[in-house]
Amino acid sequence: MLLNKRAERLFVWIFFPLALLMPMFLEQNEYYVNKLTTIMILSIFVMSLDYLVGKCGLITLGHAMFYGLGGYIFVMIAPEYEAVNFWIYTFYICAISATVAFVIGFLVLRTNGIYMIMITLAFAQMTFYYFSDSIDFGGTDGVFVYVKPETSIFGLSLFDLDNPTHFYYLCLFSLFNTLLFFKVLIRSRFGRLVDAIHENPGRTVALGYNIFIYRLVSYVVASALGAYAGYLFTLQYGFVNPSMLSWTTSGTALVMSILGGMGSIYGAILGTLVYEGLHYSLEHLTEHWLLFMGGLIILMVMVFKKGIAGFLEDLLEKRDGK
Amino acid sequence: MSNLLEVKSLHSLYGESHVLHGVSFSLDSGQALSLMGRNGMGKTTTLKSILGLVTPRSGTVSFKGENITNLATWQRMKRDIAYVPEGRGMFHNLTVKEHLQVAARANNQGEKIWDYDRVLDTFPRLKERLSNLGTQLSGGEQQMLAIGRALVTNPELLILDEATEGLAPLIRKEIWEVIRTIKESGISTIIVDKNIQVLQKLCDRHVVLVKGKVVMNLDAEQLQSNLAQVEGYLGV
Amino acid sequence: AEQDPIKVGVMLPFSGVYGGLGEATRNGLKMALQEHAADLQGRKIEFIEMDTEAKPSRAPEIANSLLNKSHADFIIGPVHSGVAMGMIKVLKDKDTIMIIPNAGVNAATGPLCAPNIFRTSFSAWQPSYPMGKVALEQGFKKVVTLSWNYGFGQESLDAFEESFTSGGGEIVKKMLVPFPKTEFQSYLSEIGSIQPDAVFVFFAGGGAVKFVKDYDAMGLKGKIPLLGAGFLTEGTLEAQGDSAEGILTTLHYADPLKNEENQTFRRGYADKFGKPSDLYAVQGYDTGLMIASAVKALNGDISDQKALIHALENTKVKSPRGDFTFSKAHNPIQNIYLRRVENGENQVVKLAASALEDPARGCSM
Amino acid sequence: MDSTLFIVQLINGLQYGLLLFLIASGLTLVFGVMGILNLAHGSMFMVGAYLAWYFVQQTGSFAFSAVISAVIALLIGFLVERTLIRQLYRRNHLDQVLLTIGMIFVFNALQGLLWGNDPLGVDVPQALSASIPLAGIIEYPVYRIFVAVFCVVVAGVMYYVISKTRLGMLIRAGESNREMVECLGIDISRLYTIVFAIGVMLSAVAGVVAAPISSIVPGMGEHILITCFVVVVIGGMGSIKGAFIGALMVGLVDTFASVLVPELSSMMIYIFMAFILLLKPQGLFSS
Amino acid sequence: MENNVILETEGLCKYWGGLKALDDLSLAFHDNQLHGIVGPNGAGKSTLLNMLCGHYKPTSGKILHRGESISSIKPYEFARRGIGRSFQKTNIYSNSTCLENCSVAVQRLMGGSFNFFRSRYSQKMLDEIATQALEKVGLGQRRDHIASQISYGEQRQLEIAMVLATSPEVLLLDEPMAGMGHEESQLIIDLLSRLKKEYCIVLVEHDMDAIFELSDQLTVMVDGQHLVTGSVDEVRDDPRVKEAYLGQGDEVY
Ligand SMILES: Nc1ncnc2c1ncn2[C@@H]1O[C@H](COP(=O)(O)OP(=O)(O)OP(=O)(O)O)[C@@H](O)[C@H]1O
Ligand SMILES: Nc1ncnc2c1ncn2[C@@H]1O[C@H](COP(=O)(O)OP(=O)(O)OP(=O)(O)O)[C@@H](O)[C@H]1O
Ligand SMILES: [Mg+2]
Ligand SMILES: [Mg+2]
Repeated sequence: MLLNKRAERLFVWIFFPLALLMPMFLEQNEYYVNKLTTIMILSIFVMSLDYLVGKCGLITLGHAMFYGLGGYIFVMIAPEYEAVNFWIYTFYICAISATVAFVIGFLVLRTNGIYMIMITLAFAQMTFYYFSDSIDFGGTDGVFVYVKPETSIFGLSLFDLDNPTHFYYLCLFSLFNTLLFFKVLIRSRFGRLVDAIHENPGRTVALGYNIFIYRLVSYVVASALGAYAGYLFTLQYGFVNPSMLSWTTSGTALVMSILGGMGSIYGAILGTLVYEGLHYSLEHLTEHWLLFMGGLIILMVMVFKKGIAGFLEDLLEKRDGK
Repeated sequence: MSNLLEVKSLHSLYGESHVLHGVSFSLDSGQALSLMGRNGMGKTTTLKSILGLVTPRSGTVSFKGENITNLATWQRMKRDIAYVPEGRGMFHNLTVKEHLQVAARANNQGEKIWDYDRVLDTFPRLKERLSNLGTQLSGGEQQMLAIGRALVTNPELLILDEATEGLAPLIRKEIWEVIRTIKESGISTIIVDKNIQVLQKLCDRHVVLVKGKVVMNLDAEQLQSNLAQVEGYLGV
Repeated sequence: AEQDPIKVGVMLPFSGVYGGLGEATRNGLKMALQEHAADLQGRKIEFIEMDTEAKPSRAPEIANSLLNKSHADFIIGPVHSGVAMGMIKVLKDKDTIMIIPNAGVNAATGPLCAPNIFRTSFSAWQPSYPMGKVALEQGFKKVVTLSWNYGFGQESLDAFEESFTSGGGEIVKKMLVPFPKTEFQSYLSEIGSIQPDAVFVFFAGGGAVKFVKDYDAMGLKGKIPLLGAGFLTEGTLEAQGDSAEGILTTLHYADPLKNEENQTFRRGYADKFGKPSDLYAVQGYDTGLMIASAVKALNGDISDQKALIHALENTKVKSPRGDFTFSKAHNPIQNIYLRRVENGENQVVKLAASALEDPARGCSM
Repeated sequence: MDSTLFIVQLINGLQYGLLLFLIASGLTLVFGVMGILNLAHGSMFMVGAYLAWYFVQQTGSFAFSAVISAVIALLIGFLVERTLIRQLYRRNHLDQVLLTIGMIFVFNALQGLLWGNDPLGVDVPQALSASIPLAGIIEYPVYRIFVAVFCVVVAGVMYYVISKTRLGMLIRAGESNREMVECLGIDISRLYTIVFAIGVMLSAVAGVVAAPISSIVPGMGEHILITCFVVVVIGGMGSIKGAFIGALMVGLVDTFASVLVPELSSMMIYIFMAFILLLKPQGLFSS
Repeated sequence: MENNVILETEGLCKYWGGLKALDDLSLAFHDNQLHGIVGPNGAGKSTLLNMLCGHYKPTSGKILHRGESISSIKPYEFARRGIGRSFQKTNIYSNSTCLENCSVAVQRLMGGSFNFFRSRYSQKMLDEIATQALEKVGLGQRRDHIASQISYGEQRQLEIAMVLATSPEVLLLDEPMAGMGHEESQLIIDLLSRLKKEYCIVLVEHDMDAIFELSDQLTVMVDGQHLVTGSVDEVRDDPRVKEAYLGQGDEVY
């Protein structure tokens, strides 16, 4: 079974159909469609991080580097005034960031634990400063992207990225595929090794596996997906800024993923939804939203021992037990 | 002889799995008690329940007539109990010397029978390794250190969980020798070990556990006469 | 439609480093609109306030919410230049008016200028450019420039350099400090060993406090004159204490300006909010004035965007900083004052440039 | 660079390094030695600076402010450990990340509420406000020298306590195996409360001491936080000596980078850290 | 005996700082034999085993596998050459079931570890081999239990099952019987006496009954140095061995 927890099935079965129908209710209000799109994009990003941190045990504080790179690579390689193809650029961006991840992974994966957190942070900070110091890319002010790619495959144009609803569906579709991809990956034999390496790396070496390679592959895959999310984010508003690469972006994603339930993958969506939802509603309620946000986060750490996903799982299990 | 430790109908669980089903026994001061049973019968769990490392769902533990069931682990240990855990419980960031220094203290009577030097005299091997970290020792050395660390607290009750595991025969003998001396100096012990011959000679009481229940609780003579049955329980 | 309130979206930082600026701007804005309630032709104002947290990556989303969810008629913001870029991306040529009450990024009224984008503050170029001439007048030949390495800072240094070198001055060294680092010892030591005629800096907020105090502590104060874009001594003088005495800065405003608008404004602000007003309050205030006068000019009917833009373009703002008008690129054409810190206040020395217009390079409007 | 300037920059670097150590000292204790990932460390630094400002405003005495701020920080640390951190020892390190990020939010919000968002400054205490001439026209403030000395003292005391005393051994042992420490009859949770509170106090004291030579602004804690982690990690977890040397190295690298390779100076400490960790994946002095 | 030498050490040394944990050791391990290694605590037995499986790098000296020097290959390549080991300190995947523990081991031989899409549960054969390994050590009934929830002794059994599941040709066992009950020990002894007909086994153990019963060759080490190698009887009666390791008289004091 692909979705092996009840809570997980329940969530997927409720979330995706609902998300599919959502734009119908929001038609008159483009803002909400855009907001939800941003949440989907963030969820993809958080999910790729969740896989790395929760599943592979590779804690990184530099994941935003790839999120930002997704945007900046597009700025670098896209011609300024020509139409480009979305799918081809998706491929380019994933391939280039995967290559970057391969090189960096080669270096950072030699360390572990807190040292790995710090060395990933170091690389992210270097990229951050590279872009915020560089005049060509607008420095701290960021740059605009003037092209919106067209989306035809073999001459068949399915949707229009300028249309927020279409873009929404593209992001939802991407999110669903990301979830599916990770779920299949985790269930696969490769996934078995990911689990094994996470739990006991030393033992896995003794069984004859070159764990470095498996980690590297995971790192590359997750980084490419993180870059894809950044690419989508850039396309949404056509704006790239170094703050996409900052450590606080990584930190916030980490918070969302922990909140959702580390390693549960679908928890990434939960965490992002809850965090963004709280942020949104508190911000509209009170000027002192920061205080309440902080308080609620603290409360949630105390209550949800294994994140929201874990909490739901326990809840359902308990009900089943009785 | 007064009653030192009394365990009454302990029930302990790990999550949902019920491991101890009403374990009771008692130990007089100065006595040595052996806790026997096959793997997974609940010996370690019994010890941990006595020490408060596992919180029993019900049952009481009394030490010197005082009910200690609701005390924190450290409060129980302060009453001069020492523990050599299964798996040795080394500190990976302390040296051998520091292991002993950090644990050393006089007991509640103010006695300091076991101190740093005496431990090193007993285990000369450790003397050569003073600056090694706890986890940079061989298995046996770790075991010696764990025992030494328990001894320097000058306990009244010493609890040993498989303390001779991984020791060379010669050292093993020494350890038994040490335990005998300890016992003779009036310290009580609870020993979990698989060497029934030794236990037979050393211990005054023998408790056999099967699936979390005490199936036999014998004194030395009774063990003699029921040896076959006990061995049956242990699968010897 | 005329009875509906006018919706004013406010996109300012209310928390964090820039929180103070956001608050002052908002206060000024509200004060102006209250004072001129009569000009609004009976229309009420509805404020929708959003905290940008000074995070550029959130800017498009918030701007989007004000545009598409709240359907704001005016969107006021931001403080931070990066945020401004994100906002402009969303709001450029849209059916709303964006008025920037602070962010100085040149591009906003340069290459990115648009009919619906206005600025009531300044371009980064404006306050610093006149300082070049001032430095030359003072007889400085060799100057070291220093700023945080970010857009606004670099643009300020460039503007200074432009006028200073064209008048024959020489920049002996340009130092860029990584943002937001505030450990200045090594830079100050180097300045001490170069011993230039003067130092021109751009810093604001906490960095300005720290820099000025360190400059003094390293013994440079009084030996090498310190020049700066006015932000160096705005809202920071109290924290800087004696260390700030004697610093020369150029800016489009000074608290002690003698004109009447300024006097009443300052009194009114202090009464209303219980604390002294500042530059940012003035900029917010002027934004409010501008809205009020346009609404008045149109008799309350702001539904025609072309007309509204036209009205705004032709507004002459009677500002506490002195009257100003708008350039083609929608940036203020305003006076720049030379100020010297004396007894903890930015005393006006003279007019450094009158009715200075930003060159609006790259704007094709 | 001529030789006097070189020496001056060397002094700057060392002095900055010492200051960094002081700021990182609380983190070294709480994170390096006790193993609690406290991201709110920077917030406590900020709180210390704001408290110092507040009490100097109220009383005019820097020394008094320092003491009272330290006491308040101690109490905060005590409360936070008792009510929050304590729940998390048995849980994942990442839960500590979440918790302490929540705490950062709360502290930032409170700072805004209590003290507003304008930049503030504390004057150098009168007794230490002199400067001594150094080279050319450059003078060196006595207060910075005082700070440097103070840092060395803090470093010395910390080193002694952690590596030589029984208390230090217990703290280290607790990081390795809490249960076993308890089995030695030690009330580990009380010990950890105290040590955590002291760690928090150190962070706040660093804020107090740094207040006169830094600007007190919202978010000052987050800016310094990452640098503190860099310091602790370069030195190697759990090593006071490492943190000390790490701090000095970071101070020197940062200072000289800003003079010699200004284009790279923003990245230099990260390049340096990456370099160290690639050579020694466990930091310089890891046990 | 004319069994092939599979694994060999030549002048192997391991120094920890100034400490010579292993000093100039030359030994040969043969196919289809069980080679016992005993010695006082700290003699360097675990160190030796750790080097034979690539966990530590020798300070000097060589390790030969079928005549080929393998001192400098990567740790995981040792296992791929068929050198499997169990750990002295239990080292398993404690949050997984016993079956899963062994499946990881089996999967290396079956391949597919880079297959992203094929379900790990889809291959019956893999499960079967893993189950067989569990049954061999007598853990058949614990197949679906989570490893952390079985008793210490059982975990030790699992440890061996995992090595077996990798189908090694050399088995390096470090105190596999430590902490096991009598019955389980006996089970392992029986198991090993069967296995040694097919494998080259190196056994470090302090349980003398087991060692004497099982060993074809017995090496005694003291303080990192080789003391004597020979058949059980030769070694048992060697006075040096008695003095250094066994002590006089019986096992029971
Ligand atoms: N942490 C745990 N979680 C769940 N179950 C556990 C845990 N620890 C032990 N058990 C179970 O409790 C039972 C008793 O275990 P315990 O360790 O007390 O046995 P033991 O008699 O000490 O065995 P051994 O001789 O192997 O050490 C075992 O069946 C074991 O599976
Ligand atoms: N990482 C290390 N650093 C320093 N010394 C070490 C390290 N590991 C082991 N030693 C020392 O090397 C010696 C040999 O250890 P080893 O573990 O090989 O002994 P052993 O023969 O397996 O003993 P035992 O029977 O007690 O397990 C011991 O004295 C030990 O203290
Ligand atoms: Mg046990
Ligand atoms: Mg060993």
